[in-house]
Amino acid sequence: MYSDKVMDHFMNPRNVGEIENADGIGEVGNAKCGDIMKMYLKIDDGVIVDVKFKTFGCGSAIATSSIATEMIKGKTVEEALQLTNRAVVEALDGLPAQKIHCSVLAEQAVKSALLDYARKNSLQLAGLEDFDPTEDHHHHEEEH
Amino acid sequence: MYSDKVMDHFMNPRNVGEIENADGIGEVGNAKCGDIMKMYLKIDDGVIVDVKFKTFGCGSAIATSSIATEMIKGKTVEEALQLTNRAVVEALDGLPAQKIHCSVLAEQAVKSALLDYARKNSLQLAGLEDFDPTEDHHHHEEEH
Amino acid sequence: MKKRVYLDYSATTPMKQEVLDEMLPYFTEKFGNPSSIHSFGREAKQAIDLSREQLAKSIGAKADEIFFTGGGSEADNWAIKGIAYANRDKGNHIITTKIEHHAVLHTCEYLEKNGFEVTYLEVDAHGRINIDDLKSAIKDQTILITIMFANNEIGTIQPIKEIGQIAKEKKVIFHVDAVQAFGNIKINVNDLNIDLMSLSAHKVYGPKGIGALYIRKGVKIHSLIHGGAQERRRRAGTENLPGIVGFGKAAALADENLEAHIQHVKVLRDKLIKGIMEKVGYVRLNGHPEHRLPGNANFAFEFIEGESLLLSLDMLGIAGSSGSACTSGSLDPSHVLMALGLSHEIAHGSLRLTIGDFTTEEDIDYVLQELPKVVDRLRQMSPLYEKVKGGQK
Amino acid sequence: MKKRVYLDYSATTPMKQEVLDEMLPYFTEKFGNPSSIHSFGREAKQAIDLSREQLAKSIGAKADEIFFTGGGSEADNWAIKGIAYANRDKGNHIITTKIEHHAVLHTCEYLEKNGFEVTYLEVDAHGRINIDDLKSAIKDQTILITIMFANNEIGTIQPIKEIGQIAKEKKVIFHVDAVQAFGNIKINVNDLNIDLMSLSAHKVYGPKGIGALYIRKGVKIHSLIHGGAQERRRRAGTENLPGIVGFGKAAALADENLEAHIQHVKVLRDKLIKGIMEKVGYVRLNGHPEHRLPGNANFAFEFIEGESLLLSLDMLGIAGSSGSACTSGSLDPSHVLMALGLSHEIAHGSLRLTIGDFTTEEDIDYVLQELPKVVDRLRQMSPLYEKVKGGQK
Ligand SMILES: Cc1ncc(COP(=O)(O)O)c(C=O)c1O
Ligand SMILES: Cc1ncc(COP(=O)(O)O)c(C=O)c1O
Repeated sequence: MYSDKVMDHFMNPRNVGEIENADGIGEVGNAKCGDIMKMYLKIDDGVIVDVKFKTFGCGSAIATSSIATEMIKGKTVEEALQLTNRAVVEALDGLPAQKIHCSVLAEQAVKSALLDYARKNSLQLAGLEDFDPTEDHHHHEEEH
Repeated sequence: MYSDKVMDHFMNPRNVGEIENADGIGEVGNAKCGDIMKMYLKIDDGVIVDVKFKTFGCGSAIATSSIATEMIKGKTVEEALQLTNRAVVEALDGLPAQKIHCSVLAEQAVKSALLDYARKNSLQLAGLEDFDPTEDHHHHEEEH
Repeated sequence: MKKRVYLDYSATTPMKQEVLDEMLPYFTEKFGNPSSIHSFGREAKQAIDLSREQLAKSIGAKADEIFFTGGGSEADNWAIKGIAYANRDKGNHIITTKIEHHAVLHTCEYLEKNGFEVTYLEVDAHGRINIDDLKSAIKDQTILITIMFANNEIGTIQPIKEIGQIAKEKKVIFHVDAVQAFGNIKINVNDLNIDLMSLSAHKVYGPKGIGALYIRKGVKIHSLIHGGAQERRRRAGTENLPGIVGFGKAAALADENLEAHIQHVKVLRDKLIKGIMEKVGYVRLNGHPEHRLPGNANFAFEFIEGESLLLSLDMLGIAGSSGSACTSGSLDPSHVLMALGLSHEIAHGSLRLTIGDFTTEEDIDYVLQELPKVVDRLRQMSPLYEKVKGGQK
Repeated sequence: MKKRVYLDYSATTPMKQEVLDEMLPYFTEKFGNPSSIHSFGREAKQAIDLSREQLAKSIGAKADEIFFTGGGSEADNWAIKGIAYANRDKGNHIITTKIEHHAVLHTCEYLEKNGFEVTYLEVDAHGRINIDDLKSAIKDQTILITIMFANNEIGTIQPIKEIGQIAKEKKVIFHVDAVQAFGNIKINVNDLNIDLMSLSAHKVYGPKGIGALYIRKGVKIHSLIHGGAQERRRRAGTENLPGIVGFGKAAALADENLEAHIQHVKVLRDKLIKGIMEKVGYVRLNGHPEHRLPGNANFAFEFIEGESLLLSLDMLGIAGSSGSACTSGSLDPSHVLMALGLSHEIAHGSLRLTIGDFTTEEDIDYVLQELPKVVDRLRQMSPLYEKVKGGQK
């Protein structure tokens, strides 16, 4: 069902935890759908120097959270904003069709944390203008 | 499916053949239904001294013809008239439900031959008043 | 080899060796078509007759009231559609429950699209229907009550005897999906006033792909599969000879060993439940505390999600299920758990462990040793658990 | 041991040892439910995926166009009812033939009672339909053409490619019952423009109780068995895992060995026909001389009746059939033989001998030695034969 990469990130998730006094915190998903992702960013000079996550959800929700944190750690805020759910899926060597929504959630969690950071710092980040972290991508993505 | 008795009478039918100048000949059934029984009687002094049959039909048609000839051979005409399909079935240790009609046919073949004998000899035989050898018992009996 | 602990007997069971031994000759040697009149056909026919008797005996029915099908789902579909269409002139109302297997629910939904009306009875927090609800749901147009004997997810057993009594009084046909109950509860269709009953072999150590529908003599039903004259003209198709032979044997074994089976699985199940309740916090048992299948345990672990729990257990060689096997992969929590009134959050964190004849005490010990660690690991990752630890809950 | 010569391969076949070997692990070891996400479930799922591919390959289809069923009859019922109800808004007319298997005929008759109109095409003396009849039967309301590839009794093969061409031009869905043709004729669903096709494993040395329906991608169809999400939500029920594995293997073997199989059975079949024609008088071959299944021989022996012929052969260890297996025991001669225009008398005297991979030349020699004697014995008992001998005919 899942690739080895997914299983690896599920069983040995990177960057689990919280960051005290994080510069940006994002939380997406809801218990109804069975996935909640919370992401914490430590940002220094426009660079993501640390990132942690906590996820309630299925195996792929945990794996996508984990790999997303790896993919943005050490990147600039602008680079992190480029992260797409597609890139997450590819980095995991694919996801089953009905689990694609997890990758969308991971992308949203990152963006949501970056939005929080932007708001706190009164920044305008290109690419977040239209982003609404409360929007439910779930039921569109799940159709297959 | 069939009892040993049926199989015995089917594989080793008694009294197969024809009788030249028979005193009574009866033929019942038709090719449409897949069974035709023809029975020949030699009657001396009111006693069936010889009986032969020819049958086109299934295993039980042959077996019922065979046992019916055995059951009436040596009997008086009056005794032979008492032969019922039920007695034929019992003598064969039973027949499958959808084959009961064969026993009816055997009874009819005997009666039909006796009727022919009666007619040829202008006799009134008790029990044959209402007997119509062309009547089709088939599709009533087969219902189960 | 890696340790493998199978605790998913409600999804399917391994076949018993005795069952396989019984079936083996019918694949390559005694392979005749039971409808053929030659010796190959007759020996096949005899085997089927015997199996039909074994099955009939195990539920207190007559052999000619047993009709073999391709499985439990076919039996459910046949019973419900067959009764509905055969009794369309009498009425169009069907009563069932919210927690039936999908083979019943989706069939009822299909009938709703085709002119039938269906009442889905609620269940209480333990999964049982209320008898008064049933009584008041029955109306003049009611032609069928279809209620499962025991639920596949939470193991809850319905008050079938009382339902049967009511159905009989009200002259409504009563169908029971006994796929999970069979082999776990003594069933007598006459004592319980059951008119039709669905069974499936693979839940009782028999082969997959074979089931049966018990149809009480005299009950009018349409066929689902038309064609040849097999199964006394009611279910067409060359008989699954080895499957039927295996089902007969499995039913006979289930009947013989019923007491011992119940005892064996219950002891282990109770040990499992007790152990988990002691070792893990924020956990509850789904389903009825007493009226439940002897081998069924269904836990709701708060703050974590079922699939990640399953996957983690699978990595340790422990096979369980969340929701029913059929719906896993879906994103919605099981309709059964929702019907109990559980919140989505709790329903998502459910784990079904079902115990069977091959389960050992070591298996349970292993689960009791590993499961709490897995739950803890996932909770440490969960943003919901944070709040509890932080005293926010 | 008594000699046993099985010549009823069209009724059912013995399973090949290779097929059984493939199935065996899936009964007691790899017994998981393919819908389960744990390792037991995943290994089951993989086995099913492989089997689906084997089957797809053998008919030139894609794996996701194959749906497993409980047999050929279920596949026929599903195809016909499923298409009929899914296309009810487009029309209510179905075209079939008079010589279909009962799984098709009785399903059509059932639909006739439920608002559909069915045209039953006549066949010629050899059992083939007339293409012009088909063309003129198609009307605006025609939603389905269902015609068998090859007939189970007389072995006649229909002009499927031409029918497929017409169906495509007229945009009518085309279902083919290929239960008898599969494994005996190379079939490519795309070349032949087939939209749906029924298959059954037990006719090709696979297990009983498992079949498949090929459904071309994009074809709209209702389910026959509702419930769980198995078979991409189209056919509910826990998969018959060993059955599916066996079917896949049987299909792969049939595909690999097709040429050799055809050659083997044809040589023996031709020898049988030639021998009987030489040795027995008043006999004819039913079915088409060329367009027929390679292993099928169907004789009409005048003056005698089929069942007594079968029984007599059975006593000699020779297993054949008269009519189809499903209808034996019935008193009416087969609808197929009647459709050829045979008289009742002739139709009643028919014997089908079907040859398969395990048939040997000695088997045929034995039949050629015994059958003429049996025919003669029965004729000596027959009042119809009398007349011929006496020169009355
Ligand atoms: C042409 C044809 N169609 C359908 C069937 C039905 O297949 P099954 O017996 O597997 O249900 C058969 C054989 O019985 C057949 O010969
Ligand atoms: C309660 C219940 N009903 C019906 C079924 C369907 O049986 P099968 O999978 O044999 O079609 C199942 C199991 O899957 C079940 O648990």
